[in-house]
Amino acid sequence: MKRTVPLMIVMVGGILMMVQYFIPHQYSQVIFNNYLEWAPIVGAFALILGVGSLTRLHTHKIRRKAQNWQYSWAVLIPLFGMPLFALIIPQSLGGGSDVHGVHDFLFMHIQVPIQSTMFSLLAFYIASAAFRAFRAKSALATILLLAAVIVMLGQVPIGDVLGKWLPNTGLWILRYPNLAAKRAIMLGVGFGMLATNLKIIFGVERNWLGGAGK
Amino acid sequence: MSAVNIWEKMLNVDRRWIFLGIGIVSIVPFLIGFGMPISTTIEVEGIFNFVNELGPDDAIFIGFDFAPGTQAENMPMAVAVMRHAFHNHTSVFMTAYVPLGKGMAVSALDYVTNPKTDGYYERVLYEDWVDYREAGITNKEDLTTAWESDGNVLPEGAVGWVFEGRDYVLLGYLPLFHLVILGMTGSIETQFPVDYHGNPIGDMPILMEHKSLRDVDLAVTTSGSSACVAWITYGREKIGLPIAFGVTGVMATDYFPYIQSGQIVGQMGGLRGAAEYEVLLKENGITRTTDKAFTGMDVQSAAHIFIILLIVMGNIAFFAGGFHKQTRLKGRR
Amino acid sequence: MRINWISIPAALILLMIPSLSAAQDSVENLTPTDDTVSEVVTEDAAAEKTEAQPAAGEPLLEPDPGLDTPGVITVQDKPNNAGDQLVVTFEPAVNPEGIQCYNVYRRIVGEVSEDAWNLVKVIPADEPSEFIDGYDPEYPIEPGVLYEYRIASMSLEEVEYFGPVYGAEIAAEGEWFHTSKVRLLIAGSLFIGLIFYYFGKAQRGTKMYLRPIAGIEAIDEAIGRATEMGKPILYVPGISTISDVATIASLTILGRVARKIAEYQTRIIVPNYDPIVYTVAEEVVKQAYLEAGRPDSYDQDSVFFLTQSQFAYVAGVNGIMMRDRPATNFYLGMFYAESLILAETGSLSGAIQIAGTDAVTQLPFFITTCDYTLIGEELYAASAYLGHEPKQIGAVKGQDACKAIVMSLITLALVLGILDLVANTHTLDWLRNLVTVSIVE
Amino acid sequence: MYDTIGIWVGAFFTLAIYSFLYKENPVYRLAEHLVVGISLGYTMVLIYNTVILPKLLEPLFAGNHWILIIPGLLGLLYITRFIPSIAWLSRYPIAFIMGTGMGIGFPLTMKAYVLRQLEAAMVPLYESGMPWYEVFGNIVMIFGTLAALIYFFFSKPHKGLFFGTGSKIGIWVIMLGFGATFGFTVMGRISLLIGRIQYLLGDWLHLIE
Repeated sequence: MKRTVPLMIVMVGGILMMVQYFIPHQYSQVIFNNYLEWAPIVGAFALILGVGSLTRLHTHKIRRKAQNWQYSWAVLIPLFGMPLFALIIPQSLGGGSDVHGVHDFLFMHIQVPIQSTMFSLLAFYIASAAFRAFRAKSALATILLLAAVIVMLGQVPIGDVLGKWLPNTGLWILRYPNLAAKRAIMLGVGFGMLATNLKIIFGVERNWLGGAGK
Repeated sequence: MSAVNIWEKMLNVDRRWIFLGIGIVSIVPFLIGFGMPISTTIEVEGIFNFVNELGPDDAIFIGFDFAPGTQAENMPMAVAVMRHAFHNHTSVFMTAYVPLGKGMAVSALDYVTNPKTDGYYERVLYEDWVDYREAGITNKEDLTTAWESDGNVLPEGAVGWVFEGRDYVLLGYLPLFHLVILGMTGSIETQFPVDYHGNPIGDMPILMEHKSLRDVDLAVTTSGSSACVAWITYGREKIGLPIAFGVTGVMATDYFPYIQSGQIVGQMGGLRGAAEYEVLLKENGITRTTDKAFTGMDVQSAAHIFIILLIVMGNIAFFAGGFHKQTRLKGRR
Repeated sequence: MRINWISIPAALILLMIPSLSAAQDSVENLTPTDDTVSEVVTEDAAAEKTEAQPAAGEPLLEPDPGLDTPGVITVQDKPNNAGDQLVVTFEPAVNPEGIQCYNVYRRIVGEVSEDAWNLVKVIPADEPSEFIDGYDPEYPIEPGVLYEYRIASMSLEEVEYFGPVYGAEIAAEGEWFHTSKVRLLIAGSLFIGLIFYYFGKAQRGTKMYLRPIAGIEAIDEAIGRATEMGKPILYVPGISTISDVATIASLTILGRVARKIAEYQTRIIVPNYDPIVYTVAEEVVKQAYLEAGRPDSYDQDSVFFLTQSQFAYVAGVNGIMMRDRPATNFYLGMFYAESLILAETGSLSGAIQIAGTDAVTQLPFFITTCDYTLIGEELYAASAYLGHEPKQIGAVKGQDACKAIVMSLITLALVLGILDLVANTHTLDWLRNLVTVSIVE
Repeated sequence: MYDTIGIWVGAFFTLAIYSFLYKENPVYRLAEHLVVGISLGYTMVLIYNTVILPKLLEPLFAGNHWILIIPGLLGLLYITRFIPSIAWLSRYPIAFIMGTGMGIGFPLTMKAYVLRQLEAAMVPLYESGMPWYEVFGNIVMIFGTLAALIYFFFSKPHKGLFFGTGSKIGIWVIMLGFGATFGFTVMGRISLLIGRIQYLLGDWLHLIE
């Protein structure tokens, strides 16, 4: 019941979908169309897991007055404020159409700038790492860095100014050796994915069951 | 003080100085502005030419398959393609593979239809042209003529009208989007009964002419994750839908095999790819000016040079200081 | 071992024979045979021939007697579908002058009301006079239902001139196998077959060879060095969930590393990003100490949950690196943008760094900053090698066999390509056709 | 007014994140926590509006789609994850999504990742009118793919002419590929910074267009 049934669901579902692909008949299509209707509904509820564990984590923090517990309010208030403002009081801040509600304000003017900026921090770290950690320690690392420098110069306008051979060499690396490497990796990863698919369908790989008791 | 110590001191410089350096290098070119020219590559031309061949009877999908984190790279691509399609009166469907992508689609549309944008399109909301729809005027040219003959004047600076439900429809996000792509190969309406405003899409002229992905001519996925591959696996391989990629620089090199194998018509890689598209738009007279991506490329040049210098200097310090002699592992490569 | 290598060319031949026959099948499918073409029934053709019906909303215009209508309509069942598509072919009008487009109408046989006719397709006059009916989700074709068609020529003034009604004698029917997917079926079966063959072999206890992976030696050496220096070891299991293959591989390697550490009596630090990965990692380390016979030296605080926010996690791990100064850092599992920040700080703290991930975009950073890097599949293989789970090794073997097939085919293509160049033949196209899967279903 | 306030708030949080470059601080911590809450809250609204309401509740209350109770209940089982004694029930919906997803993915992955790539690797080295660098490129591409595959081959030791040399060439090709990735990654990270600077200098301060 606890392990066997889920493993059976996986196996039956997996084989059914695999076989379905080769059968164009209407009965097989009916199964497939029903699945297309059901899967998003089941999948949507997975969000409960995320919301639940986040709420639990932060209420614990607040209750135990753990380090930096005050910030947990900064997670919980918008977490439940967003649905509140969107669904129950979707009123507008700027007047007029519904696009200017609190919900959209939080998304457009807090979420978007913060998330974009988070990623752009990497530009600073890359510069720092370029100086302090990217070393041509071995022949292979040297090739890597050389190719990187050529591609970096070739991709920006100044590369054209420095000499036409730079962007051309950069593009050649991208179109041929890079393609060969990526195709080999793709084929390997493809087989790896297929094998993982099979291992999960036939219950060889069971780690995904983990974390919910034996 | 021995020579080694100088190198060591140099390598251990407070990294905030380097942070400051990259900050300066990224701001100064904006204020000066070199406007260095950008040559275009066949990867981007492939997409441009494909979209350029399309007309009022055709439709494309633009997938906003990225989160705000990568909008700096993905947004200019989506905007450029959208402006190209609007210029050719090709219908545009907008979808999102990731939840936050819906917000990205909204802001892309806001940008293209914002009077502050150079060469913007004046947006007509779905409910605003209901009378024309009911009178059966849904053909693009007829609609514009009828609309203008009723006293609506194109505002100054705008280059054309776009009618919601006729020239574009914003469908938005659904979970397990790869299955949504599969479902749309049969019917778009069953997947998205309403658009993001809640208007039933079944009555929209755009949907009446393009009922499933089979009636769509191209899907451009602008993506910051492997989401773009789902369009190939579930759209291209299922019904042969042509796909074009607009991906972040980080991912761009991984997808060259798809170009060579013909699984995608082309690819815009990172800000450079977007800038190339903007250049193509300008060269072909579709827009008057280039946009944000092109402006950013000067900074990109400066920053690349700066980073290459850092790599070179770092390695000089490393080897001159003799740090490479501290061999660590036998099995190292 | 020897038997495996013989099986590969044999499998190759197996792959080729049916696909060749499939190639012929699909050619046959394209040329219609007589019995699949329906006999056409004409029904009061003469009566409707000249009847003109104005389109809705248009004023009645003088019928233009010059506008010709299309001729015979033939209907075939489209193969390889759910019985929801028909191939409709018609003879275009002999005199196409003045025709803007053809409007194709369909109704179910027996329905007589005038609104039973549905406009299912509009074909511009200059386009091919064959189309597939049933793609329109609004007017689907039901399997087993007989339909009638009639086509109108539409003039430039949008007046319709109707041609005769033709009834299809066959109804659409679903098929039980998609013939153009034969190659895919063969490739899939071959893959499944090979994987299961090696699963079986592994379970029967056959010792299978996997080449030594240099990373494993590096791991042991690095642990030894940390012991000598009396400093702890940091193990970062990546920031993905338990369903990620890389995470699973990382946890297997963690078991081995923890066991060595327990033997050497060194300290291990495992900060976690994902709560579920955390619980599993804790189990793995405890188990390793137990196996090493030192359950009492297991430190409760060595495995812990840090935070589930990417940059906060990095900040936390960096803090550990600067405070505890571990002698060795392991970064094994799935990494994203944080890889760079981790590896940079680690390299500055002077630690030996061993990384391994299948995240291609992060690998370059690991290669330039770490002492040793397991690239992509090497990580899986290393975990299979260390995990001693026979089926995992079997899977690696099975994948290798498939790679061998792919490599032989590419080599064969290379040879044939040169042959084509020298002898002016077309053998490469023939080989390519064997592995080509059609896109449109 | 709405837009102006919005841009000032956005600029404040942008600078809050950048303050982390100098030192970890309370404002940064606030921004970091806010983003976690908002993004999940946003997703909740979205899922409710796009799935739960139109695909489950509306058809159910319309009364003719009772069958949808099954996926609804199956989805609700996720909640059991929080009740330790019956937490195992949450494996059912996971198994449903996992199994069917794996099944659907199998043939499609086989097609897109393996057969298509195999077909595309079978190209002629030379066709009339090809410039030398393309011919050379094709040679590099075919032999490079083979060599890189040899590198990822685990059943034979990397010794001898075929496996030894092959894997060595393979790793060189892989390194060239990684070099390209490296260059593009740097480009990507800088682009994101450029985006933010355009926001700060343009949208906020109006110093640039």
